[in-house]
Amino acid sequence: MDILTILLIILFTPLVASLVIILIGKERRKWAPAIALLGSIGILISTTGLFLESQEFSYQYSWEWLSFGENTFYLGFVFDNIGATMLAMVSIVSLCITVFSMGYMSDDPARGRYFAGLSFFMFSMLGIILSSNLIMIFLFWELVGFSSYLLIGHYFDKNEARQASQKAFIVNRIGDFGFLIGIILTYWQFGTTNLEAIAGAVGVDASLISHLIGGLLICGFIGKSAQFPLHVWLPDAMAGPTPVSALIHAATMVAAGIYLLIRIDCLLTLEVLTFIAYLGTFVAVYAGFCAFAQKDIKRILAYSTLSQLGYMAAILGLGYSGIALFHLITHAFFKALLFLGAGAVIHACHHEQSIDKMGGLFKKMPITATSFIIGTLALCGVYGLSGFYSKDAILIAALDSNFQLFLLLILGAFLTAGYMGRLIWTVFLGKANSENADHAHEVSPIMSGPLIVLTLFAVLVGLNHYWPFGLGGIVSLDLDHLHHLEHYKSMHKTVLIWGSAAWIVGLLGSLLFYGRGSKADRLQDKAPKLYAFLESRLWMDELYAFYVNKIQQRLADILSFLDEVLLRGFIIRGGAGLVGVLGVGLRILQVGRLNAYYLWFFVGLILLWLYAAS
Amino acid sequence: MVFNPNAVNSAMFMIVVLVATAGLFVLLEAYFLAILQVLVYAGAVMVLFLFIIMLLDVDKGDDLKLGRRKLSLLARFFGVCLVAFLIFNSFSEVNLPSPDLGTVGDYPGIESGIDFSTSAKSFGLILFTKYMLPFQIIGFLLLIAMIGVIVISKKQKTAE
Amino acid sequence: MTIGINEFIIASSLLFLIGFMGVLLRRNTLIIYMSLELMLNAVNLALVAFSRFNQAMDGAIFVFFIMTVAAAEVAVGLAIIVMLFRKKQTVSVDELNQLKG
Amino acid sequence: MHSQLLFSAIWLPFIIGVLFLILPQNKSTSSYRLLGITGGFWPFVVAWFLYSQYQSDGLGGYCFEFILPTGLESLGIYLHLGLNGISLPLFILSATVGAAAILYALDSKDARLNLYIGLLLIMLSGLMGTFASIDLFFFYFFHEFALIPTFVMVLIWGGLARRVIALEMTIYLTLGALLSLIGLIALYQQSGADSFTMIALKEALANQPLSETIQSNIFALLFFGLGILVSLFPFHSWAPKGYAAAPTGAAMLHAGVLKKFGLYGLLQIAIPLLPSGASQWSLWLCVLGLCNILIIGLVTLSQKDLKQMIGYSSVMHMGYAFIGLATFSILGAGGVLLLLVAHGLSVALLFLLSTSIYKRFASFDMTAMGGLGKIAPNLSVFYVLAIMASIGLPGFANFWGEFLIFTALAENESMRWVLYLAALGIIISAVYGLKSVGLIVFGNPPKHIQVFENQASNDMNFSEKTSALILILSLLLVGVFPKIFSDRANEALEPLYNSQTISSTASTAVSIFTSTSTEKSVHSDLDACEDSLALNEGLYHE
Amino acid sequence: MNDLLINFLRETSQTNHWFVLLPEIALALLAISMLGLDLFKKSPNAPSNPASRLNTRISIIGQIGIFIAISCFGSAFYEENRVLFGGLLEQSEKTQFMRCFFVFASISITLLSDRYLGKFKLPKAEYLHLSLLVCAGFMLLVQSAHFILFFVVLEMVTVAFYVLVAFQRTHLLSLEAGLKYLTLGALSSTILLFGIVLLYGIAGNPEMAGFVQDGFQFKELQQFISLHPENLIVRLGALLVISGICFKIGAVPFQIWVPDVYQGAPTPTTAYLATASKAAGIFILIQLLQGPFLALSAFLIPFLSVICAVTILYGNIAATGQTNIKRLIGLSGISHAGYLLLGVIAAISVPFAFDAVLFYLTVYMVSSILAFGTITYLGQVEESTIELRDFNGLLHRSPFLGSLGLISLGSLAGIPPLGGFIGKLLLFWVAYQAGLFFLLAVAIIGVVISIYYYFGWLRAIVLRPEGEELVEYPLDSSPLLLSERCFFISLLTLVVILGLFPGLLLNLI
Repeated sequence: MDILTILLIILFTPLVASLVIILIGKERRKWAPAIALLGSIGILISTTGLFLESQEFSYQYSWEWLSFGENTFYLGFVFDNIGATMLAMVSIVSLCITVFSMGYMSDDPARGRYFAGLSFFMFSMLGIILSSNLIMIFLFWELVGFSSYLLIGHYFDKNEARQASQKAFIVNRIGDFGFLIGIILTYWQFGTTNLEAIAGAVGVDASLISHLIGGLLICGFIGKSAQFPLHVWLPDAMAGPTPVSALIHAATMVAAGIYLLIRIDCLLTLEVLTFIAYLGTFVAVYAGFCAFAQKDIKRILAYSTLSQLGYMAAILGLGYSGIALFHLITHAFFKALLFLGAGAVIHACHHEQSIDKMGGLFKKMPITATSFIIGTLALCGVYGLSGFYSKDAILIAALDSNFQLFLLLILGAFLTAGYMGRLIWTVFLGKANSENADHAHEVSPIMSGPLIVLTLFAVLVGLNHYWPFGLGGIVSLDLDHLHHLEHYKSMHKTVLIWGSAAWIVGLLGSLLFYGRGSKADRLQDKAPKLYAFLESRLWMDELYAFYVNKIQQRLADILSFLDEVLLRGFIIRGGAGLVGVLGVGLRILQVGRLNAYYLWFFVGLILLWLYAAS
Repeated sequence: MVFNPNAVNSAMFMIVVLVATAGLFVLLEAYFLAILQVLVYAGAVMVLFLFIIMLLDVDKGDDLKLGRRKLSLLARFFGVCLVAFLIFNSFSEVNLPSPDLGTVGDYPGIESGIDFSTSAKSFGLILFTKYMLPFQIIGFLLLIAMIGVIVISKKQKTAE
Repeated sequence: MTIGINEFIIASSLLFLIGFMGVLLRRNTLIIYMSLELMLNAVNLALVAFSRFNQAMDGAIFVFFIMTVAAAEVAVGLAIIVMLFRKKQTVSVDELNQLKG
Repeated sequence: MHSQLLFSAIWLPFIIGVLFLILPQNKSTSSYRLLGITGGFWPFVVAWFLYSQYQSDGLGGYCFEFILPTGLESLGIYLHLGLNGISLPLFILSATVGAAAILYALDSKDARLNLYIGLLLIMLSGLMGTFASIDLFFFYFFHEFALIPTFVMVLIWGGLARRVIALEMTIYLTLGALLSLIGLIALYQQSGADSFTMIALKEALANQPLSETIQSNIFALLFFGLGILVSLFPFHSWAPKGYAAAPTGAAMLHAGVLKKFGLYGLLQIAIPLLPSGASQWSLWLCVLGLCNILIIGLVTLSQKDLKQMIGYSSVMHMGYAFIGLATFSILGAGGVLLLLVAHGLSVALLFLLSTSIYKRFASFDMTAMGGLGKIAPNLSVFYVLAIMASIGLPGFANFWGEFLIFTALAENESMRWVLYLAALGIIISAVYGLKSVGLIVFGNPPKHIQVFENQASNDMNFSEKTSALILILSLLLVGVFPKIFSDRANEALEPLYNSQTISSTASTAVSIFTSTSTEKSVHSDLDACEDSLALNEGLYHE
Repeated sequence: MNDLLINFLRETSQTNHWFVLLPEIALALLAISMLGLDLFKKSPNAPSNPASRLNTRISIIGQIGIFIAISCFGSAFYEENRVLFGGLLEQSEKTQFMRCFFVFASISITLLSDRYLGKFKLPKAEYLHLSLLVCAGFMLLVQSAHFILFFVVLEMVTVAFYVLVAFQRTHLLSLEAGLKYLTLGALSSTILLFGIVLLYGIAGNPEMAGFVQDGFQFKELQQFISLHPENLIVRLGALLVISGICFKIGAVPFQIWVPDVYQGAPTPTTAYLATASKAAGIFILIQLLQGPFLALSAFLIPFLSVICAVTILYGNIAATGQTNIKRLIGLSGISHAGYLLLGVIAAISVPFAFDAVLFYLTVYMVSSILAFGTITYLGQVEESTIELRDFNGLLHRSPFLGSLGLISLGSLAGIPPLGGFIGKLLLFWVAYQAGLFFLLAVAIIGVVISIYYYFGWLRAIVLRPEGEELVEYPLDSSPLLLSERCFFISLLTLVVILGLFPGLLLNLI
């Protein structure tokens, strides 16, 4: 088989799975998980096949999709190093999540819809990964948004699901607004949206890129990767089923933003890159603080995702897109692991999500707890685990380029360990704080299996030199670049010390501060104002709510009122009324008395005469 | 005639006007028309009017109602004055070229077709030649008037 | 002063105007009708004068027709007025305002 | 033969429609059904068959020409039918929407169903005629012909306030139609072509372009006349109310297809034939189009009534078409064409679904709905998809329309501000679209709604499903493979929009490839780049 | 000398080709035979039996015969470019068309009147007699080329109309309408007459350059006026003549009688007034403007334009609030007169406009007769007070009448594919050709306003009455006869066919 066929198979397998699930009808919906699983396995197999087939990872194919006049738009595949790396990650993570979902959603009556959505999501995500040009990326970009909308809104009877799904889609659209304009401007600037061609053009003449285009294009990233100020949707998106959260927040959707940045790296000017770096750093710290004031286990993880995305953005802004990809991959695995672990916990606790109501779960569900803790350690960057490698690289690069950013990122690392420690200690240690938690027991193998697999990856994936099939070329490139920096050794030491200090201090500090399996939040008790401040998350949500309800809705209502009153009421009705009044007036003229009629004649004659005489 | 509140008096004045007009016709040497005027208008038509006025007994009504509608009346009066002024103005400005009175022939001259003449004979000739068609139509017009009068004022029949 | 065509026409116009005023001002249908006849008469006068001064017969012939027409009109009109009077016991136009609006 | 088929797509529905009006009412047998389906689907079949036979080598780019004198030859008027790349998609659109509407209506169990279907069929025949006409007179005539049943249907089956609304609608549409009629007459008169066919007009105007003032005046007539018909901003108020009042079929056919008359007229006639007139009005096109998008978009946001919301949203989307036309480029025109087709399908689908939703909730008030997902899952899916299509989700045809229009806007440096504002529309439409989905599909059913245990009895029945499927599949078809229309449209648009006048008036600032000399080197390098890319394209790398 | 006189008489009478007037003469004979038939009735004083349709039948058959004769063998009664009756008559293809038009209208009126007169037990013979004479009068009117003939015929028609309007003499409204029409009509005739006299006087004045012998003759007048277009008397005379005609067609400011008279008059008379009378007025107006007053067009066009604009607006605006059906028709008729004036003005410069006007007139006539037919058959006892609400749900009560109403109103409102649409289209077209942009705009506003009331009427017909309006008005007890049905169906078809194939009629004109 040639590569194109395999790529097509990879792309369309999940779509076919999704369609099959929809079409088999209600009665046979129980087959839905199996079909989705088949789809995922199919992706994995064909991906592997693809890797076996093509070692060099450079492939392009384009179709002319639409053409008007001299303007032709192409859609096409690109299969290169970055894409291959992403593809490998996505296929593995999504398989794990699909398997996990089979357990997690086993008692959900609407699992047909769920699995169809999941498969469709994978289709969209794979589409982004394989796109060779911006238009096709945008196509699938939007589809990703749509499928996440479906999945977040899975429990559609719940109000929060409605709000969250809506918010996610709309906030993403705001980002896409800029993205779309950026793509269009790119098209006119370069005459094509093919990324390779653009990169070539920029290589020839760097003056082609501009702040405007770069700035607009990163809007897409800001929306999809939930960067400030469009981050508001991500924590709310936890209203969806937990595996979805894993899929969206760990592996795919948010990663798509970073992936996009990596792809359009060449289009970004230095200023834009710096902006991204600062933005990412800010988010890394900001989200870390926010996570302290969350009680929902998934929301804590969501803020942690935000924070980690901030890291990726920061490093990308500093010019190391390979390291960003590296962190993306490692993060994908351990964050998927964490989310699935959280899912297992939630599932075990009968959909209890507040960490205050858990506690003492380590004994009840050891496998889950262990894997979860490993995941946490990986996140914190404990030496030897995957997170360490990527975070280490990020910090070194930051130290090398920008000391302020480095300090902030270290602060972020402290915070990460702090809130993750809080999470672990509260959930797994101590005693059960609620009946639901009390009755919890270990999840079935179908759910713990993926956890174990992901744990393995979370531990091992950091060793990028051992990635099979020669994946991660760009990662190695950037890492090598880093290793050959002038003061690499000393920097490495500094980072190592600070990094280790961060996770040790964070974990221990939180253990000391929060205690084991505590019922109430200590911070809330001791410093309610601080907690409230953190909980407010800089009032971003309130700001959005205010904008939506007060400004936007008011404006809409006012316009609607004006439309109704001024246009319809005043002009139209007014016009009709005027005619009506005139009509009545003319009827009054028709008095019925002959003398008045003679007067008409008379007046008419006088006018005639005047006209004739003039 | 116009301002007299009494209908009978109005009609009487009307007859005077008509006869006076007939006099003007005579001055214009249109003797036949003058006689017709007196006979048809002053005689038949006005008698009919008087007859109806008497029949309907409506001669008493003071229908001018000057008191009540003084203002509108005044306005109309000024309107009429305006028109009168306009007429004078326009006609005096234009000053219709006033030709001399030509001769009036006795009867249609055979050589030159129908010459100008006011004699009854020439009327007859022209009516029965050139104006034969309108003449016939006038007959129908009278028929229509007759039928109309009959239809309108026929005694009401009781419905079966 | 010689009496030219202008004088006749002005006289005729005035007669026409007086007739019009009668139509305009009077309330009695019969008198209105008489005023209309007066206007026709004014036209006749003008026609005769024109005919005489223009040395053309047609005007005089027209007078003949107009008279006939006027007579026919009067007949029909009076018939209607009489019928109306029978119905309403009045000939004032003020009362004739059933049709309006 | 093919031209006869084309003609039959007009007269067959008409005759069947008249039959429905004449035949005894209040009966509904299977033979009636069959008859209705024949009438409804015949144009559909014909349209697609003609699509497959289409070859654009006919005279003046028209195919399947059909000429029938109707006694107005002395005025240069013939019943002249034919299709080109621009009218073909719209022809197919009207056939598709018509088929769906009639299928849906056949099962609606409405009172006086036969009358309803008869009127729908007559309307359909008018629609087919509108887009198949080459003769401008008949183009207009068929449009009016299709309008009448609309009024009647609004009158008979309209909602509560039908009297006022039907009146308002009638007045607006008459005004618009008259203005555009005068515009067409003016065009005919000034061109001196002595013929009403587009072909002859085009030739005449190409040989002898009109002076700028005349062009501007005629264009203004056509612009505002047709604009009123398409619910251009200050003249839009009839549309939402009218659609809210109209019965499903009428709303589908009118909002979906008939309304496109105006834009089609601007696209096919006004702008190509009056280029300098159009360029003088381009600012107005843009500003009013933006008002449609932004103001009406926000107004849509505050609607509570489902049908009104759909109506307003359709008004809003027309704004894209106007600004797309304002670009005067082949790209913009193509985008408008695709948008017309896409919007026609999606808005028809939305109206269809709204009625189905109404049947479930007995109300159009969205705040009184909720939990449709529980009551009727299939319907919910359709509704969500329809909303997604209308807000321009890729994969549905609407996306391509909007995308191309946006792209065309950016071609010209001086037009980019329009792009920035217009693109805000994609956010606004997402907001109201999702809001309605949130209100209708999400949540729990209101208490007073009786939900049967057996979901099948709540959910869509066969004909509901089929007609919705027809529409959604068409949307997907065009959305995934826009080429099926774009290539033919391109062929037809090329001669219209590539003429010297348009390009010279429209593009004052041209993209970097052709204008600035300083970037010549870049240009050639880029070319080289593209060349190598082109080599790559289509080559398989093993 | 006697011989000479006889010769002279022969010469002057040479042009009296009575044969070309055969249709008119036949109509007159038919009219007289109507009266004659009454003689043979057993008791002439007995109220005419409603069931007796002998008069009607004979009248219709006779008229159809004449119609066929004119339309098929028209050339026999047609001598173009010949001096007829010493210049009193002139024939053209247009007048031939108008003769058919009037006979057609008269046939329709006869049919309508049969039902109406039967309903109110009015004498049929006299009515038919008068209406036939009126028809003959109209036919002569359009052919007349001489002011004397013109005036005499006009008066004949007008006097007959006085009678026809007041025909329902037991009814106050009819009489009142008759009186109003009578006095106002007489007034307008006088004005018209004065205008004629002024023209005659100035044209024949020997002191004027190029004076003419017969100032009544259109052709001679035209010659004279072309020499003196600036003369005040000429202008005044022309204005007065035109205003006299404006009265007939109901143009502002002489429109005031229209609603009252339309309302009070018997319905067939109203129909006659609305169709034939208006048509005759418009036709004469065009002929005058293209003939004698051609040289004055620069002076008259602004005047007529103002009249046209005001008429359109007045008619439409006044009709919006109107609920009485007959008044509504009257007011809308005013606006139609306005549209027609548009064509009349255009006809001065665009030859095709004449055809357009005639087409419009024909369509208007057919549609109006359909509308009046609906009113007649609606079965109200009192037709003068039929209100809009009486039409509520007519389509459901009687589909036949309902569709009559729908089609006729649709055509009047100018809805395609009906004939009225084509009529308006052609008018607008010629107006555009003539460059009357301002009037065109006014006409469009007028059409839009007209939608208000036409739509209200259509709505009433279509909508099923609801709630309080649920008052079922009984339909006429006696059902429609087959012949009546056939007649109306053929009219309906005509309206539709004229819309679809307008060329059929346009080729005839």
